[in-house]
Amino acid sequence: MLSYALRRLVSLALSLAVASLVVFLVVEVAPGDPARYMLGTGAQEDTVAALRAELGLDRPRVERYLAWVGGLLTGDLGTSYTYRTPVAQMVADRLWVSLPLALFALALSTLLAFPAGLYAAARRGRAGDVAVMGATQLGIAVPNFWFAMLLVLLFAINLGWFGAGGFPGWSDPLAAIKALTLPAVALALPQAAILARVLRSALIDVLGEDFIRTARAKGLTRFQALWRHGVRNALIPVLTIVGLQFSFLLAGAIIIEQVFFLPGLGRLIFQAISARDLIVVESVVMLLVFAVILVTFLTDLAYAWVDPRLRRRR
Amino acid sequence: MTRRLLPGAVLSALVILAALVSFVWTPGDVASVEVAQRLQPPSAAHWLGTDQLGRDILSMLMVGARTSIAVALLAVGIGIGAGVPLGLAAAALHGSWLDEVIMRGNDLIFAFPALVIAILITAIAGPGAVNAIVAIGIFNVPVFARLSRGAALSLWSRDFVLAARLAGKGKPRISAEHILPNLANLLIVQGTIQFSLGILAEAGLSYVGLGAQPPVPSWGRMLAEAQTLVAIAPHVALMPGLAIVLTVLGLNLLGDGLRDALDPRLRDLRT
Amino acid sequence: QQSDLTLAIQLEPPHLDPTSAAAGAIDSVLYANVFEGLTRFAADGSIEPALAESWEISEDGTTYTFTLRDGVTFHDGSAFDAEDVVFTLDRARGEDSVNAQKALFEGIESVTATDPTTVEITLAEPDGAFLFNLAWGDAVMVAPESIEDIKTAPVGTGPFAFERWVQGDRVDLVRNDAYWGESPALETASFRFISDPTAAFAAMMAGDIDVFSNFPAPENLPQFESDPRFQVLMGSSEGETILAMNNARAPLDDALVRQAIAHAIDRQAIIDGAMYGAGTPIGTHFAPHHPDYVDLTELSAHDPEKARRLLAEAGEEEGMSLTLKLPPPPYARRGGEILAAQLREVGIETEIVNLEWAQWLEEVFRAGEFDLTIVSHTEPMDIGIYARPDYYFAYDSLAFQELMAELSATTEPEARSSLLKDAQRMIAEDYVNGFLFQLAWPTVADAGIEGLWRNQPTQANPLADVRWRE
Amino acid sequence: MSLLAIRDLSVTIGGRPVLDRVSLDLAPGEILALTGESGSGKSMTALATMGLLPQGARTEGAIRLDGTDLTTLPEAALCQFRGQAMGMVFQEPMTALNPVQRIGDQVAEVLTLRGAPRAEARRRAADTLARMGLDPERVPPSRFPHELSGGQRQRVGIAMAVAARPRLLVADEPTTALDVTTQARILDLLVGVVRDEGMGLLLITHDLAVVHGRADRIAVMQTGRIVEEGPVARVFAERRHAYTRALFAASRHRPALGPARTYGPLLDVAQVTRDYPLPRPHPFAKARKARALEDVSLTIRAGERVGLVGPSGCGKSTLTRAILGLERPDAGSVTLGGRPVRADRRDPDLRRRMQAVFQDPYGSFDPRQPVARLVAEPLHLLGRVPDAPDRVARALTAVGLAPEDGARSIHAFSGGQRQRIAIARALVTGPDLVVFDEAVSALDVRVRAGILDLIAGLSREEGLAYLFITHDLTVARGLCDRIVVMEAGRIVEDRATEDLFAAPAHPATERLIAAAPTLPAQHPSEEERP
Ligand SMILES: Nc1ncnc2c1ncn2[C@@H]1O[C@H](COP(=O)(O)OP(=O)(O)OP(=O)(O)O)[C@@H](O)[C@H]1O
Ligand SMILES: Nc1ncnc2c1ncn2[C@@H]1O[C@H](COP(=O)(O)OP(=O)(O)OP(=O)(O)O)[C@@H](O)[C@H]1O
Ligand SMILES: [Mg+2]
Ligand SMILES: [Mg+2]
Repeated sequence: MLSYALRRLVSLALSLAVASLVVFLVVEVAPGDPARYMLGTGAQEDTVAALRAELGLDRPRVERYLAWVGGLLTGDLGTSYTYRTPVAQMVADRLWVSLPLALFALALSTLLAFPAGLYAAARRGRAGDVAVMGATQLGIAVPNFWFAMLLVLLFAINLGWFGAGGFPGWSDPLAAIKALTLPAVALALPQAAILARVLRSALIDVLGEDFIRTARAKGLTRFQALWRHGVRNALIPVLTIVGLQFSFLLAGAIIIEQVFFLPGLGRLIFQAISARDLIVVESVVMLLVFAVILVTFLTDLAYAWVDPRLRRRR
Repeated sequence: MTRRLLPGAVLSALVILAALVSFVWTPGDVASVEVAQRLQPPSAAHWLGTDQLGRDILSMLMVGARTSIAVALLAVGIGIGAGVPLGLAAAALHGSWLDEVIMRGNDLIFAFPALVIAILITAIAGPGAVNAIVAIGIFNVPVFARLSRGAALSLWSRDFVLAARLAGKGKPRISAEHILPNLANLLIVQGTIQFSLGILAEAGLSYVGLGAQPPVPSWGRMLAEAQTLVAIAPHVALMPGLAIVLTVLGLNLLGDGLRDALDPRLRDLRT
Repeated sequence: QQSDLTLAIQLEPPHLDPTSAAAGAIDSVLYANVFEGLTRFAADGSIEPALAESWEISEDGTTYTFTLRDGVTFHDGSAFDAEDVVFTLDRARGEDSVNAQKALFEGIESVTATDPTTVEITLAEPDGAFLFNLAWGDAVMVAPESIEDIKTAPVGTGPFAFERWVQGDRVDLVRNDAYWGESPALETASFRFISDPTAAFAAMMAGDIDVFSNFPAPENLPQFESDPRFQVLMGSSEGETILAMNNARAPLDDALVRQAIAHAIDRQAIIDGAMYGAGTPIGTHFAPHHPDYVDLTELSAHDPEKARRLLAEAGEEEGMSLTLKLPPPPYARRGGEILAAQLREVGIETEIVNLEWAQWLEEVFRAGEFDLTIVSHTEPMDIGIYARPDYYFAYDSLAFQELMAELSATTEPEARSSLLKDAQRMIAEDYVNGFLFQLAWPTVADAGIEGLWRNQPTQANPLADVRWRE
Repeated sequence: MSLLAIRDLSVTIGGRPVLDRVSLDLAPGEILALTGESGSGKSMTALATMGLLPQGARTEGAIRLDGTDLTTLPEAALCQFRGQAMGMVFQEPMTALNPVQRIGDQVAEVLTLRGAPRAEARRRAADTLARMGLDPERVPPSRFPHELSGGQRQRVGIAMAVAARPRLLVADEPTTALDVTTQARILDLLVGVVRDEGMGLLLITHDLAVVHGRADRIAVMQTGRIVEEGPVARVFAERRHAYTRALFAASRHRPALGPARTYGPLLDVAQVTRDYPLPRPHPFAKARKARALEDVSLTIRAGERVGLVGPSGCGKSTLTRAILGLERPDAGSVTLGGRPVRADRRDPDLRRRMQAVFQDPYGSFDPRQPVARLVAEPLHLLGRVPDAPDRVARALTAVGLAPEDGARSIHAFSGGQRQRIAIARALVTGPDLVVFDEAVSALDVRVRAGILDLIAGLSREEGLAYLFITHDLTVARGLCDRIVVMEAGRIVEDRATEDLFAAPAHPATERLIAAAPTLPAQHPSEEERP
């Protein structure tokens, strides 16, 4: 178990190194100059040069890469070209929106998916199953930005139950949660649909296993067998999906953040890319990559917790 | 054809048919802008009405289907074309450094936030259908690599592969002759699923302006451009949304149906 | 009596220093609210005294002596005096200045503080636009003590003080009780940033915001107009929206071809189709609300027949293929699509290339790699760009350059006016660019609010006079 | 009054008849053996009794436990019977346990379900496991199933079935996957429980030798029907039904081997050692190894017929892989006709001369290719073969199939036919040596007899040399001139067959011979030993 964790850590470090190079190159190759973007159409060439010098953009690429990576290693993400504030600070601010949103959406999707998946698996092939699975197909097929728009139309404009967007900050937790509700629902529903399907098919696979029949021979009812012996065995594929979804929710909410004008990480990247705020893009992408790799790592550890057979191997 | 395959197959066939027909005929001209004709509700002349520039929505949808299908299909093609050989190689050389590199590379691609990378790609190369294909395709590669590696690994431990090795066949040849054909069902099923995801992804990219560029119609962009019109001309926003939903739904149902029809384990259970 | 206001604009400022970035969003939030200059724009576009109470201009027009307002303090409590003016202007024109409009200060020879309330500015040669230049957001007064943190914590002299910036969400301002002028009615104001048009509509409808300055979805304006809860102020901006042509590149270096394109354009269709009717057609590069504007739209009236004829005359009856590079705003993207269709009518094929701003600046604006592009020039009174042969559309006319030199040297209003009219005519007759329309500036507001600027002589949302009706 | 009374039980699954008017009786303290060939409906009878038939099954007739008809009970009431009144041991020990739950908890669940307090359930579960021979010192109840061997798992399954002291125990082939030694121990254990506690046992097996000496009565099934039923001694003696007789004949079948003829040396295995790395207990520990083969040497002469036997896990398959060049040994060498067999080098000529047939008749064919192509697969070793179709046809004929069968898909063949096709594939290149790795273990006794005849015939007619690997000494005895016995990775005995049986020299050999279940000879009275 420990050696497995160690090996994983080494490959994690290697992955991060490769990722940093890829991120840096990709971002640097993008045409467009942050200084010129800042100064607009009225600027003179010497002004642009002055700003480039001020931002350190006139240094060679290799030097800037090394400086950036060095900074990352010491926990310094650099200073934004446009905002002129430390990237770490900006990311921290945005995380206070993105992280709760992701967790909220994840919780919602899990809460929806579990009963739905269990129910459908238990009633496999009957009307209830067909109805739930039909609903999940629809949930997957509806683009979430479209769904978000419908939510806003209904709940913000027509009913007035929620604001149309924005985020008031955590000073008033209730208002903050309220502001995150519609976005979380918009994000959660497709995810829940996917999760419910995965759970159902994993459960059905497990239900075909011999040990479920053994459990039934002990005198457990169909549902008891499903609940006590099926769920945990079906958890591995479900965990994989949950892990992937969390990573997706953290960064992939860009469009939803746009629709609800939330000051989240996704929109930060979006703005930073269009402003060619290279350092912000690089650092935030790196951070996200790190988060995903970490989540994958944790998911793997969780596998071992769920399935004792995986504790020894590898 | 099984009962469950039918709705999905019919829906998908309709969309593909619409796309094909659009090559030779559309009810209206998608390039003609007639501002005076804009935002007309559905009528005999324009079955689904006209959009904000007075173009026939049905025609736009038909040609847009072409875009969606082409982008998604090519993206899946990239995924299969690159992912399957990688997965097969990794499985054939299971435990070697190549396997490790391929799998870690896969993890790494998975670790990048997809939409962000798509945005970056279009920032480098400019937006457009080709770049959307590349962006979506890249993220299909690990999906197929992983899938084919996993399935191939279990096939490699099967006796018939052992028999082929005893027959003196090399790893590449066994991969091509025995492993790949046995993966076909799996790939078809996953292919349909990725295809539908590709259509959603293309719509999402076009929605933020990174997909196919005007004047080429695209469902996602139609949806984005019509969003503010919901209150004035709901049909303009509704139609592309419905087109996406129905297409993705159709493909997903088709994928499910195919899984049932092709997976012998499930087939046996049903009889 | 409500005394707080939430005002939304589309873009978030990159930072909060109006003197070191071009972003209009900075001025939208801070101009005349937090920062003030020696002079300032009034709602009607005229120049009025601000921190300078009065001024005198020497006979030869090269020395300006400003008398500063007495007892003005910055929000941090420090006094505003002549030294601050010297600091501000020297910083803006200095060697390593990163002022986005450094050209505004180019003519300044020296700035000296004669006493705490008197500043003397010497110009190299007379400049009829100097007072106008000083009213720009890029010329607002800043203090040396607070310059370090100006990008995140701006300190100015205006009626409102900066309170907080929640990045990605909003900037909050509070009333400056020590303001030298009349105390504003509002106690607090919050600027929010909503770029998505649908979100803008939803936020307005849901009552999340009170005012949306430059509402991004003109198609929804009729709905607000017919709703008694709202008022719509249809104003004009300084944005001349043009189809810029690369005058240096064949075939657009041929005036006949440019003229043909000009006649192929149906302005009204573009205004209706792209902006849902919001916008005023222009026939030259000049704001129609300006007193010196000349309506030259007839020079380039929509006439596809004539366009085709002109093309034939230019030897281009084969038809041609041009790139049309479009920056992100809807006027460009939507307008471009319509324009492409109109050009196709007369046999000109266009390849549309959508670009981000950063790319547009790099490719089109700096490198001049384009045939056609659509862009709105939002700087006030910027006809002078046609005198710069190195400018991206590469119009190189000696006659026009001389005209502009003469204009600079002229301070007498009558003469300036006539020169400006000549200039408008000259570029219209040379068909330098396709002149499309003046960008409208629609403001949607709660019906109970008054005192908002209708027009945008410069990009700004001054809140000093804004109040809720009883 | 009987404990279990099944009356005219008919079952159809998806419309296909599976059981046809089956009637059975079982008294308390009695052991009823249910036998018959694969697919005859033994498991279905058991599952019907437990009320656990697969989905889509329809039942007619009555199953009475202590007079209560289980077929009419609602599901909720049935749950009360399962575990409490009747327990079941399932056919597959490897998959019948929940992989993510500790074995103690799985046994205890039977008891907590009946309302026993958790602590007490734990204690009783531990007791039961200990009684099944799972020493708490060596195999504590806190283990997970994957940490047990097959036989140990089987015993956990039995513990679960008997923990609540049911009155009826249904044991479905409880020993199929086990070696003979373990099999005998488990069976004796079950018999012990029945005798001690007065439980009724329905013992399902296809192995007549297992029945002999343990069961009180026997029922023989064929295609869903009971064809003969009665006390073991009488059925064994009378064999009234033709099918029973066929079963007996097949069980004691010995192929006609013909005289041994050998030529020159062929295969030479010299001092082969193979280690498997074990997981390290902690990252800085020295890497540990498990030795699967130690210094194994073996020679086979052309035309020679050699058997390789040994208990489960002794290294038979590992040795096979080394001989076939599928895996590299850590030390030692393998040569065929003087040429080294190497895993990392392709040597078509060598491959041509040595072929193999594996255990699983279902898994050893690519399901997507027609039989002719499957059989032709090794032909490419010969370079371009113009008469390939001919050769395939000859190979098919040689194994008793028609050349036309080549066009059919592998799905269309039964297990025995598939194994014939596998042999055809092995023969198509005209090899000198064929390795049979457990090639008949998965087959039904009657099918097995046919294959054994086929192998013997090939040896007689073609002079084929083979290495026949099995854990069943009796089978090896009928087919081999010489038998090699392995234990724990070493060869412990290597002698001519008859010598070996006459005077086993090594205790391992003795154990194998002793544990092998044997059928009584022609008359049950003659040879009565368990
Ligand atoms: N789940 C199922 N669905 C449909 N038919 C089945 C199913 N399981 C078994 N059968 C069929 O029922 C018949 C009896 O099978 P059963 O498992 O009882 O045989 P068995 O005597 O136990 O054989 P074995 O010795 O191989 O275990 C066979 O023809 C088999 O194909
Ligand atoms: N991949 C492996 N890793 C570690 N140990 C292994 C591996 N394969 C086999 N072994 C061990 O090597 C020994 C010999 O295994 P092998 O498969 O050769 O036995 P066998 O005689 O064929 O047994 P059976 O009759 O059960 O098939 C066993 O103790 C087994 O646990
Ligand atoms: Mg069975
Ligand atoms: Mg073995």
